[in-house]
Amino acid sequence: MKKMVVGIGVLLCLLLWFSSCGTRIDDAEQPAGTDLLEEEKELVEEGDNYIVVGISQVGSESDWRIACTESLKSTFTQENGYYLIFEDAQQKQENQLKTMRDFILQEVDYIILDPIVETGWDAVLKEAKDAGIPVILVDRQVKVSDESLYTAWVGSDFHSQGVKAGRWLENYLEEQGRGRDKIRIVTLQGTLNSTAQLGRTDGFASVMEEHDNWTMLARRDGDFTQTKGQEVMEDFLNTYPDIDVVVSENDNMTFGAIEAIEAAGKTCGPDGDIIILSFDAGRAALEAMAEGKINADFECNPNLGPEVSRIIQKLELGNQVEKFQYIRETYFDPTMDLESVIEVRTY
Amino acid sequence: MEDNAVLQMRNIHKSFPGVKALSGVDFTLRKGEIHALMGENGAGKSTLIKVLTGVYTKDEGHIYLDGHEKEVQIRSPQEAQKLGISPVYQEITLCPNLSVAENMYIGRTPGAMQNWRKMNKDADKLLKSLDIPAKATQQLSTCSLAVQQMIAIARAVDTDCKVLILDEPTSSLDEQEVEKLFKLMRDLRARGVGIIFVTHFLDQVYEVCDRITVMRDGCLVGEYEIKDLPRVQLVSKMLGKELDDLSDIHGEYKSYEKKEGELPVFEVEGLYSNAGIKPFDFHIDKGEVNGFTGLLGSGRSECVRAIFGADHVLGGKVKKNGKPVKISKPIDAMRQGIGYLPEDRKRDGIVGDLSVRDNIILAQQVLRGFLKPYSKAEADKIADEYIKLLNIKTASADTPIKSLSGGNQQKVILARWLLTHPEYLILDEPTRGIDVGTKVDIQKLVLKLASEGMSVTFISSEMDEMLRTCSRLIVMRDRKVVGELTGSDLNQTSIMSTIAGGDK
Amino acid sequence: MSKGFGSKMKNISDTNLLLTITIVVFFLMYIGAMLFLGEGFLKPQALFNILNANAALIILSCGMSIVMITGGIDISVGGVTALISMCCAVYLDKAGGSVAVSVLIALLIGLGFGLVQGFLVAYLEIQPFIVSLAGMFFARGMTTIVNTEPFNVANEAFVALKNTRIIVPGMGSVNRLGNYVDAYVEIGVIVALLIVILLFCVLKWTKLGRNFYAVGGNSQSALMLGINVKRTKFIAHLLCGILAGVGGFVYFLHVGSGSPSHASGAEMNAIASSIIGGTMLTGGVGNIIGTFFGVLSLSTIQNIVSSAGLDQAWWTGITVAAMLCLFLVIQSVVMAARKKGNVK
Amino acid sequence: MQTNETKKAGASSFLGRMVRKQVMIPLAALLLLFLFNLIVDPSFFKIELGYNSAGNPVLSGFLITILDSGSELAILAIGMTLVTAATGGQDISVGATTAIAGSVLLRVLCGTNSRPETLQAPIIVAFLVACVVAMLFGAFNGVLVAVFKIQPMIATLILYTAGRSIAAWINNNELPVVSDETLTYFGEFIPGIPIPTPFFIAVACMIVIGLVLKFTNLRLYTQAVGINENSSKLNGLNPVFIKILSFVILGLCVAVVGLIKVARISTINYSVIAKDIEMDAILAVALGGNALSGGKFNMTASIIGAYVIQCLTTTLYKFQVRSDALPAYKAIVVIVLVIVSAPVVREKFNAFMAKRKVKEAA
Repeated sequence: MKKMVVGIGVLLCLLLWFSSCGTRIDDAEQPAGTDLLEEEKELVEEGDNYIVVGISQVGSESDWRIACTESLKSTFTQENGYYLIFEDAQQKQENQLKTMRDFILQEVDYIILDPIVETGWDAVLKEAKDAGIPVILVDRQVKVSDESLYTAWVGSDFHSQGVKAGRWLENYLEEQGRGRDKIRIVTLQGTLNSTAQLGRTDGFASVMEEHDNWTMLARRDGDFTQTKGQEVMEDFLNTYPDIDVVVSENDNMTFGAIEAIEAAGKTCGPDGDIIILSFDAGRAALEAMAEGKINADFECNPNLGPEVSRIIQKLELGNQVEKFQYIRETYFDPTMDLESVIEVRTY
Repeated sequence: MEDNAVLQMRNIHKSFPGVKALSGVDFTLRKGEIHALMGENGAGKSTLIKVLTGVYTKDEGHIYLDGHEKEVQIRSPQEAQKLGISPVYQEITLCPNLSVAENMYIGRTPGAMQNWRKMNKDADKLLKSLDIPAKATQQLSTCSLAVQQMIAIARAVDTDCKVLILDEPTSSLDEQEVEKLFKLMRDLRARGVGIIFVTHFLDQVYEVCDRITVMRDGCLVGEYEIKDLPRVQLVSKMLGKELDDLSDIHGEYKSYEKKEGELPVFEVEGLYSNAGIKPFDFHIDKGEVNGFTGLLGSGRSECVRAIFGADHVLGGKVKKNGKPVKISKPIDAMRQGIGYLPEDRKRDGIVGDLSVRDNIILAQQVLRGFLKPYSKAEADKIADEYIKLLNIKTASADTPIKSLSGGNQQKVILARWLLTHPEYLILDEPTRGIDVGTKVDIQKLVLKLASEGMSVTFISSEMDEMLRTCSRLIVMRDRKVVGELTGSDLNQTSIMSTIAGGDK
Repeated sequence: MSKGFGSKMKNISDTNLLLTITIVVFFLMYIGAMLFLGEGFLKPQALFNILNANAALIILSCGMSIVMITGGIDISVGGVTALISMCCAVYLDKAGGSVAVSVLIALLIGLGFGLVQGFLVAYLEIQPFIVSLAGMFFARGMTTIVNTEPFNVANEAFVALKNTRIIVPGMGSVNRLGNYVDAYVEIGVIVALLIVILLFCVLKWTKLGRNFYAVGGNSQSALMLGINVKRTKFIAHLLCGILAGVGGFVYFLHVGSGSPSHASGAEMNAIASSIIGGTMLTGGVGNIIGTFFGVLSLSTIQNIVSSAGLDQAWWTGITVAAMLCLFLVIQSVVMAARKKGNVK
Repeated sequence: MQTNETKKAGASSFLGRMVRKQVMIPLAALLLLFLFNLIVDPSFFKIELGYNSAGNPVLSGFLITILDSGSELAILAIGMTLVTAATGGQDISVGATTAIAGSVLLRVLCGTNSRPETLQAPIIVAFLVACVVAMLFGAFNGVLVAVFKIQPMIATLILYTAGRSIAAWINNNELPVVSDETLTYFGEFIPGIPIPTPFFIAVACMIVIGLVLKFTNLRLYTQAVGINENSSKLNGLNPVFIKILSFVILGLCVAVVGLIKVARISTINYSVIAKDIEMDAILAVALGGNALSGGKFNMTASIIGAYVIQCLTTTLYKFQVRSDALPAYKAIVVIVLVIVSAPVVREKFNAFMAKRKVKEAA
């Protein structure tokens, strides 16, 4: 037993010594030195040829997220000159922290982080900064004491989505000749206090302020889910018999709302009683639009990959980048050629 | 009484609900002797030992230690150990995953810390002094069974024991191991320890013991010096000569007439299994009742288990009506028309929670196959028929079998096999632990079945039963077939002398 | 060395044999990873990161090993950890409590689970699995009753403690900016190491520890040998509960947040670590050092799997289950082989 | 044994007679729950006929909810009862294997495209494939238990952890959505029939198992193996096979549950589908008065037990208990159940009753 304990100790020491040796060689500023093991040589070469990117993704909880992952993965390919290390954090900050530390240890060139929550990132971001690794945030934002801890953020401008929706409604009503009519609106809100909910609600509200004839009958939390959306919509229909517009802050709730409206014997869409505005513009929603059930859908673009890649290329050349980079987003309504849009839709 | 007695038990009574296990048993153990406690199953040996070691509390009687100055009450195994009474059981009651030294000292040294060095030193010293071939630091499971047994003894000895009880310590040891164990026992005897030795092996008794106490049916038969009791007499004392109303049931049934040229129903050549029996040959004719006899542990059950495929058969041939058949699992045997009533009713026979009806139809249902269950009505009819036929006393066919008495449980198992209409029925101790009336019923039934052409192998610890029912006896000793008796040889004397072997 | 190796193999105890297998497997795996995957494994900090991330698991696995050595099992540890994280987080963040009291809360919760489960298993002789399954569900349910949303703790004293780093001298490395970065471990690692050493000593050099082995080896025999089997089992579950308390707090200290989904699957990882570390499911065989290496092996293999490009989330679960299956088979094969050898 | 039995019967003859009818246990629990709801809020029993979005008549109300959502549990209880009876242990991987079965089903229905316009295979084919896969996983559990002699709960712990990951793996972690109406018939309503389809499926399963128990020896074999393995071996049974068979049957039940679960939402969520259902299924078996240590079983009681659990769940939901918090309440029920049925407790209780009787007599 005693021998064993000693043996373990010796082995552990050897392991640590060996590993620190490995790094010392690395540090000796002779990247292709003769002392290097073959494998290490390859690695160094690999490092030279490719830009090594580590991605810590939240998980794969929604279609949007999966599409986002897909976009990132298809951007950072070896053909495009990247070497990608991807880690799925399964909805846990704990895992993301661990992944980040592994990336720092591996000395990747860039870290792309889709943070699951807004807080608790100070320490690890500082470690990355100390290690000289730029961190690019995607989709969600973080709350940190020092904004210089990360290099850039790429994501959707939820506020502008809301504004876009407002403007679209404005135009649409004008075209319909209802510009002066009294318009009664209800909103199915997303999970309260989520970035998307806040942005979309505020954005739409900012347009509303300009129109005295628009009334917001009610705003209720639909939790971004279909079932909850349906429940809330049923309630709305019972309370307010004369709804003109439904603003639904994501597609899932929209589906619920459509069910509720149809169950109540009303119709919706361009030819229906109720105007429906939706956000996200997922494939299923566009199909529903093609069937004439949705008036307009405002895109929340998951194709973040190319934008992130652009930022990295700029950084590689030593250029400055903008801190907040909004992704280009559009909207869809039945006036467009929906079929061809649906065809190429990735999510 | 003797001055050098370390232990005296006087007039011990113990009964369990419905059974008188011990009635007025006396037992004396002297300093420095090896004392064999003999008797067939159910004689009361183990009850006596459990009373002595505090597992059971006696109903009546006195136990004295060190002469008769000191009467003691033994209420728990711990108390018994404190008084210097240490049992070593047949199944090793040590922990196989611990080291030898730990097994010797665990649970009986003071303090919260484990002093390995001291313990190993002490253990090595003790092992050496007892000449046990084991190292203190060895893991127990790496020792042979004999050594493990010895270590258990060493542990017992080290607790300053005066009375060492060895309950069938040799049943799983080979000859050399037994020899080692005996050497240790003799050493201990020389040190003045009184040893109670329970065994079924006669040779061993005569090799190592000084004195024998024989018990039968919960009563003391007598205490003898080893030199005063020849083997044959010992066997006859153990088996007793019970005379009851069955003296001549043979005549009631005509034995089956064997036709010319008829091959044996079953024939076995060189069969042996992983249960430790030596290869044996055996055959049985149509309508014949034969039996395996021998003391408990002689391998008689293992033989029939091998025939039935209940143990893992390692080699040998089985032929039915002259044609070879393959029997590797019980279901094979059943398909060939063999039925087997196992020795341990509770463990291998009854399915306790199931009703009498389900227990009766079980084997036949397995034979009929998965997709052909009896309907409720059929099952009821069959159950009622057999309950009536065998006179099973049960409240209804729905009663769980475990709430029946032993004899009635046995009849249910018997009914189970009769329902399969076997050509060959093996009954292993069908009469054990059941009342005399039922015993007679079962014996009569066996003869009736045989007269109808069924072949039956009947195993019993009771000689009389065997003599009454069997026309041929295969005698076993030490897991070997040592003789076969028929016709006029079928009498107590010859059986006993064959069982005893050695001196006649 | 080679001379008499066979006999040496025969004389080595089951516990030490399985321990050796574990350690050898771990070192082979780690060195293999260093050689072929390089990068992440080539700095000492890689090992320390594994320790940092798994300090809590080490502690939980220690408790699990003890229970398993006595022949029981406790699958509630993950749930208890989540409950502790949530309670402490709520207490620190919403009630503005002190760190010391939160440690106490953690220990009390662990103790509570240990007491109740130990009593039910040891004295009422209910299957440990059912008891701890109920314990697991109870703890998980309670966690969401305490608070449903995940949140980070902002309590300053706590965050300071969480960010405290213990520098390991001489193990640092120079990063690509040319700065020397110290190697460090978190406080939880120190706690875990202390517990490993402490429990190793308890199992090796105290009567209590040896009783655990005896009860697990053969509880009937242990009773005959004069050991209070019920009390021993009770203490084992109690210890496991307390260790779940400590482990729960260390986990909380590492993640710094409360969430109902915290430590999901931790019970499985703890069981897997124990088994990989050479603890037998059947009881009586096992070693805390082995458990320690079991945890390291498990997370190393997970790192290897993700470094090797199997980046999808499901691989983690499948890897753990596969490792568990593999080691169960190794155990049964090795043990069967030994038994065969002994009988002859 | 015998005397013990009679003593018990004597000690509480009335109670004994009541309890002896095993079906009484879950029925009494059900009654208790109904009574509670009747007193607190009789609207629990209200059943309404309404029309759903497709304009079909549907029944709604808490009782319908119980019948509807209890279906999965009732089906699983069937398999779980058999596994419990044969092995004396429980399968805790049913939730995870349900995820696998559902995933396979969707994979076959959707092919390589996660959003197919039309089904890539008939539902029946997909269901059969799911059945085969679920049965294979059941057999895997069974082999670990029967051949390698690992305790059932530990053996199934492997799939309990890996199952949901495997399910995600089968579909490449995509969340396929089936737009075909027919699939929803299995999880919701068939047009024109106001009673939810899962209830019919559950009834069909009950009828099937009823017929199987009537026309095969499954009950006898399983019970014999569960009560006395030695004896059943000597009676020609193959305990290994019977145990694996019980796990395979459970696998079949799991596949059916997977179909219902997937049909309910036309898609799958790997980490949530059939979550914590293993606990409920075990609870159903226990509530049915079946010994968790195996042996005799009463299928009817188990199934009623399942509906009791669902009734409890629905009642708790009605009182605004969050679904995440439910396990805590159920865990308490489990603990109370196992304590009451623990042999040690029973012995003590009987001794206590006997003492009291002696006192009364004196």
